[in-house]
Parts: sequence; structure tokens; C-alpha cells
Amino acid sequence: MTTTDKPSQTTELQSMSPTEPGAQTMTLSVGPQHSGSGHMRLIVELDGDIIINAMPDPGYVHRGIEKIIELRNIIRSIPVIERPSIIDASNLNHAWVKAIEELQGVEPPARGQYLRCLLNEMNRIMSHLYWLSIYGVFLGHTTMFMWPLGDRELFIDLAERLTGARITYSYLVPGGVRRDLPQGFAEEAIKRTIYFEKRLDEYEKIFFENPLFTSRAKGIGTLSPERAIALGSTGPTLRGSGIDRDLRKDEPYAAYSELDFKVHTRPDGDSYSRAMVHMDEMRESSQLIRQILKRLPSGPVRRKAPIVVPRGEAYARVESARGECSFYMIGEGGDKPYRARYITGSYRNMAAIPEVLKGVRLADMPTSWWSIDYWPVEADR
Amino acid sequence: MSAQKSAQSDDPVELLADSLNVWVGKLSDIVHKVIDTEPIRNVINWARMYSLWPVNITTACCSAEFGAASGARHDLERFGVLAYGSLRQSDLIIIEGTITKKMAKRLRTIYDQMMLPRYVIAMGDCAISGGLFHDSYSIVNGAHEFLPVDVFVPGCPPRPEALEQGIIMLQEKIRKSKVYPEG
Amino acid sequence: MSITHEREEELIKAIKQRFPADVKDATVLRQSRIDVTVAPERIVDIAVFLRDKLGFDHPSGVSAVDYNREARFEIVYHLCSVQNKNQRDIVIDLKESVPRNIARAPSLVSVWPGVENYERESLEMFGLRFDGHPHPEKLFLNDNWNGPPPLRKEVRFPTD
Amino acid sequence: MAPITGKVKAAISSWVAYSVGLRHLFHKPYTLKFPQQRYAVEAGFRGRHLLHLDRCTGCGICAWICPEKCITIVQRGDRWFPQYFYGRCCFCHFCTDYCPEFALEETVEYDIAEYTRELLVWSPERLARPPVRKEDKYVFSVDGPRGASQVPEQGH
Repeated sequence: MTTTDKPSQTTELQSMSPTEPGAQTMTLSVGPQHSGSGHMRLIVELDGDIIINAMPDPGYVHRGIEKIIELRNIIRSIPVIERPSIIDASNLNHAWVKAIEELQGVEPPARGQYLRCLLNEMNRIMSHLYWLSIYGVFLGHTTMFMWPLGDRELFIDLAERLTGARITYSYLVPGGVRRDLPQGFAEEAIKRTIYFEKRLDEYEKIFFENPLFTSRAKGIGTLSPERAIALGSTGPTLRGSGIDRDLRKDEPYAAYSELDFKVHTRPDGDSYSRAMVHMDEMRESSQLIRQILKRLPSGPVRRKAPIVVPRGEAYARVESARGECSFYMIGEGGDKPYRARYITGSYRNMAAIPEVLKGVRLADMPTSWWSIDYWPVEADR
Repeated sequence: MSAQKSAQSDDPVELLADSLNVWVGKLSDIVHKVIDTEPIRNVINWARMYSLWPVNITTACCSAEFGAASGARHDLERFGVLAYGSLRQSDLIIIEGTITKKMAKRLRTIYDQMMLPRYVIAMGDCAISGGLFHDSYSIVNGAHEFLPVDVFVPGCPPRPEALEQGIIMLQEKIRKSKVYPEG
Repeated sequence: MSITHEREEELIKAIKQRFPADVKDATVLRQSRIDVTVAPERIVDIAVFLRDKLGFDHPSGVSAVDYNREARFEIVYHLCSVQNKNQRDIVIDLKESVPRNIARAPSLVSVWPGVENYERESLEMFGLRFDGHPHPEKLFLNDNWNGPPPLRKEVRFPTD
Repeated sequence: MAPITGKVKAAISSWVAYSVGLRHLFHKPYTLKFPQQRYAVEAGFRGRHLLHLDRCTGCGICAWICPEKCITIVQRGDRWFPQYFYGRCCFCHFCTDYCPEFALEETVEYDIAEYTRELLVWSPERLARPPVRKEDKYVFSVDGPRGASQVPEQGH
């Protein structure tokens, strides 16, 4: 396929046969009011129905969070930090408290660390399930829309019992977590994870092995490992290209160094690989929840930490559901950070969207770009 | 314009057309009044109440809870709420969260393209008052600043049940409303 | 506490050996966090060296910081390594300072294509110009903000 | 031969997908019919606030820690109380955590939608009202042989 520029002169147009590749291109803007776009716009340039260039136009949900957290103290910032990705709130919150704790030198108690991991893993499952249900919408598969959202509620119930809120927990604070495990939580959680793993088998049967899905995902929207690294992609996008990069293993934080889990990768780098990485991670997180609940140490959950950002710099990062979420924080000694740079997984994966969409047919566009698990709110911040 | 013309003109055809026009205008008034009477209005409002199709637009993060509400547990289709892509056939905008200035323009365009009667639910704090981001540089502090909002559903984000309650309240409002909205 | 930072010290030594004059400052911040401050004129060469020789192939973000009291912007490239499994946890903060009135710096898109969006964001949020950037346009704010670059410290908004 | 095996495989996996879907037709309903059936929200749920007027000293720590400044301190006689604007409250309940007198409390009331913005301002008197008890509580159970479904809450 050639990527000839759009001919500007009519004579040039007439001289070319309309069937010749690159003779007539069309620019199409998809979104923001479109079922296959979410809160963003994709400007795609088409040759026939093949995408020759795609350009994301983010900013529809840009809320200036980096400015806001410069103006509020670190506790008041916690709900703001969570909002970019409320389906994955705990992981983002973890990055924030980790940056503060690195500067303060406060180490939370062991039970607090385990509870953080517990909520993180539950959140990873919830986030992946939400992703999966929207994937169902994009493919016109109503069952796959309904089921993951239904099963997500099982974990939302658990999270609600633990934290008191459905999805916006504000649960992690500098020095630990806000509440201890409620009575009867562990038994219920173990039951639900076992049930959930059975459900995942059903998902595979009804969706991931269904020719409706495989014919639209296998070999489509490929991202080579070299390009994935150079573009700075993270999370399932990078692991879907065969690179076993996971911060929980590479730079263990909280209680992850004491837990057994595998990093799942798929070698092909197409939509199907990325989707299957999500599935594998849900299984892994599910067994991690059981593991955490079995190994949960006793003791306090929170240590006293002052509302202050000491002078210095910290770069803290965690593996959120959509990739690395990092904070580059500069403290001045006040109760607010001087500057807190907030980079989320989706923002980093935004660079991969044009790469993935190039050469894909327009009908496959939603499935290809949503396999990146790009959550526009998280990218825009 | 036409009244001026008819006062000067003696053409019987024009006179007839003009009186007919007046009469048709009155007729439409009468028809409106008849339709707005009790049994017919109830039927029309009943039809409107249970086919609220929201526009398929997501402004911000409350869409996660809107998704949860349309999912298996809460199933918004029980209320006849089914997110739909075509603006001309939609009746409802559920503003799901923060409205940035960039999105506000699009939202207004979308609202203007919708057919009457159209309803707006402001879901979440950001759509009501700017919420957590009320002092940000790129957002609009509430949907009420540029759209007539019917129901405000607080929460950050609201529970799906709270959204369902908002929809029930909107249905109550439609039940009591007139068939032909003003403006 | 006597944690030795051997890998970090070695990396710093390698950078300093290759560019003795251009590395202004290089310190180990804490475990697996390295700060390297360089001159903006040579940053492209240093970046290529970091990528090709030391294996920092994975850009994980670009931050810009406005030190308005010192009348300078600091641009920080956060770099990590993926191919080299021994240093996957190490983050190098490659810093350069540009004066506030001449806010220009060379773009590193040619070295790491992934930094394109971050540099575009720095352009709109701080008004920094990156020479050699393929799309020097606004990223998020092309419709919602017409004032000065909002993340600059002197830009204030009505707060509570 | 390869295309035929591919087609056979596709047919088999399609059939498997259908059979999984069909099996679920015989499962118990999962949907909660909201106004009639309510989910049994746990006691620690962060719904709207309950203000204990006798304990509140009007110190204003809640208004200081509130992330979005939704709390204003208003005067009632010679005492001061918080007043909430629920059009802005994010239900993080940091105010409850930081209240030195334990005058604030979480309640399970979450359905507080209104027709106008003005009605979302909750005065101290309104906040002091205990939440309305709602009956018909349901929880979800994964114990049944046919998957997760809603069951009535039994003395939880």
C-alpha cells in the first residue's frame, strides 16, 4: 500500500485511475459522539476502506488535574487522583501515595501493604472486565457486554464492603489504608474468585473462541515488539507484543515481592494477543486475591503520616490495569507538591494507536484500537 | 406580512387562502388543546416515559457507572433506556460527568440536533457544579450553564441505583408534563 | 543503612566517561533512581548514547517543571530499560534546563518516537518549543483554553 | 483441505458459543428490579452524611479537608454547623474521618436526586434527619448450582 499524499490538483486526479491505490483518500473523523469512540475523536485517513493514517484527537476530558493537585493538599488531592480512571481507582491512588511515602520515608505496616495489593488486584479485574464489556459493544456482541458488567458487580460488592464505595474508594492514604478487612470478607471473596474463574472459561467459549471475534482480531492491528518499546507502550499492550514487562515483578512494590504470580505474554502483537493477555491477567489476579487473603498478616493497617511533602524529588510508579502509572513529584516542604507530573498507562499507549490502526480496515477499527485498552479519561487527565 | 397584504388585496383567491390560513392556525391550536386533554395526553406521555433513548455520548468518567447501570445487574432497558447512536431518534442526554469546554460545544450541537421533546439528566457532581474540578481551567461548572437540565443526580459517581432513581424521577416529570413543551 | 548503589554508580560513571564536559550533575537519588543533568546542546547525543550503549530504550514520560523563581524551565525525560533485564527497575531522569525567556530545546522524537505526545503537551502547558518536532501543535487544549500556557506558575486561577 | 477444517472448527466453536448462551437461559435471574428490590448496602457504605447536632462544635475541620469545598459553615443561633451542597460532594468522607468530635457519620442513603440544584443544598437540620429505612433488601450469592443470582438478605 502506498501512502501518497492527497492530490491537490484536479488534473492530477483525472490522470490517475480511481482504482489505483492512493488515488482518492478521504478523511473521516470518528467521535466524540460515536459508539465506537468513547470520549475522544479519531481522525482517520482512508484509502477505500483501509486506514492509511490515524490521528487521535484527545482532550475532550482534559480537566487540568496537574494544576489542581498543585493547589490542594495531598489528602484533598486523593479523590482527584482517582478520577482519571475510576474503574481502576486504587492503582492510580497507589502511585500517588507511593510517591508521597518515598519522599516522607514512611513505610506502611505489612497488613496495610497486603490490603493495598488486594484492592489493586480486585481493581485490575474490574477494569479488565469493563474493558471486555465495551469490547463486546464494539463487536456487536450483546452477551459479552452484559456478562462482564454483571460479574464485575461481584467484585464491586466486595470492594464496597472493604472500602465503603463502589468504585471511587479513596482507600489508600499516605501511611496505609483507611479501613481494616470486614468480618466474613475473606470467605466470600474466595468463593467469588473461584466462581469467577469458572465464568472466565465460559467467556472463552462464548467470545474468545467464537469465529465472530477471532476472524476480526487475529492478525489484525499488529504492533511489533520493537515499535512497542520505542513508542513507550506499557501494560497489556506491551505484553501482548511478547515482552514480559510488569512492574510488579521488575520493581516489586507493596507486598508483591512476597506473592507468587506469573507475567503473561502473547507473542503475536495483534488484537487477539492483547485481548488474551487481559484474560490471562484476570485469571492471575483472581488467584492472587486468594493468595493475599491466605497470607494476610495481622497488625495495624495504618501508620501516622503527616500531611506534608518534604523537599526533594520522587519518581514513583505502579503497574495499573492499563500499564505503568507514574508520578514525578517535587516537594517543597509544604502540604502541597510543587509539581506533580502524572503519567498514566493510557496516555503512554496513545502513541501506539496510529501504529496499530495503520493498514486496518475501517470496520475493524473499533476492535483494533480498543484492544489497546485506551481509556480516554485516563489519557487526558 | 401576509396580513398587510390581504388588507390591500381584493383577490378572492388570496382572501380565501388567508382566511383558510387563519382557520388552519386556529385548527392546529384546537388540535393541540384536544391532544393535551386528559386521556390522550396520558397515552402520549406514557409512550414517551418508557422509550427514553439516551444519546450515545460519554462526557467523562461517570460513563463507567452508566455502563454498570446498563449492564446485567441493573439493566436500564427495563425503563426503556437504551443508548442509541442516532440523534434524531434520541430523547435524552445523560451527561455523564465533567464537561470540558471542548466537549461543551459538541454537547450543545448534539442537543440542538435532537428532536423535541428532549430531556437532560445531569449525572454526577461535575455535571451539576463542576465537582472536584470546579477550579480547573478547562471545564464548565455544570451543565445548567448551557442546557436546561431536568433532573440532577448527585454522587461522584452516583450509584447505578441513584441513576435509576433519577430516570424514574424524569418519568414522573414527563407524566405530569404537557404534550407540547414551550419553546 | 548502607545500601550500595553499584549498578547506579556504574551507569553514572559510564555517562560521565563518555561526556565529561556536558554532564553537569549526576547523582543517585535513591535506589534505582538516577538524576542526570545535561546541557541542552548535547542532549541528543547523550540520548542516543543512553539508548544504544546503555540500553535505555523505553521512554516513560517527559515532565516539564517551571522554576519561575530561578527563571528557568526544567525538562525531564524519564527513561527506563526493557530489553536489558538487569536494569529494568532503573529510571534515569535526564534533565535539561532552558531559560524562561528563550524556552527552546531540541526534540528527542528522533531518538525515542514515544516522546512525541509528551513534548506536544509540554508545548501547550508551558509554551516550550521543541526544535525538530514533527507535529508542533497543541494536543489537549486546542479548543478549551485560549489563555497563556496554564501550567506555568504565574498563571493563577480563582481557587478556594 | 485446510479451508474445510477451518470451517468445521469455526462451526464447532460457534455451536459451543451458542450452547453456552442457551444454557444460561435456565439460570436464575441476575437483574435486580430496582425500585421494588434493593441491594442490601453494607453498613460502612459512604452515602450521605448524618450530622449529630449535639456533638458538632462547628470547628470547620470538615470544611478544611473537603476536597471540593462543598461544605459551608452556617450559623444557627449561637452555634455553627456544616451545610453540605450535594451537587459537589464526592462522598469521600474524609470529613467523617477527620471530625475530632465524631459528629459526622456515613449513612447508606444514596438516592438523593432532585429536580433543581437548590434542593441539593442540605442544611444542618436536614443532615441531622436519620435516613429513611428501605425494605426489600437483596444480596448476591454465588453459592447456587446455576451461577450467581440475587437472593433475599437473611439476617446479615
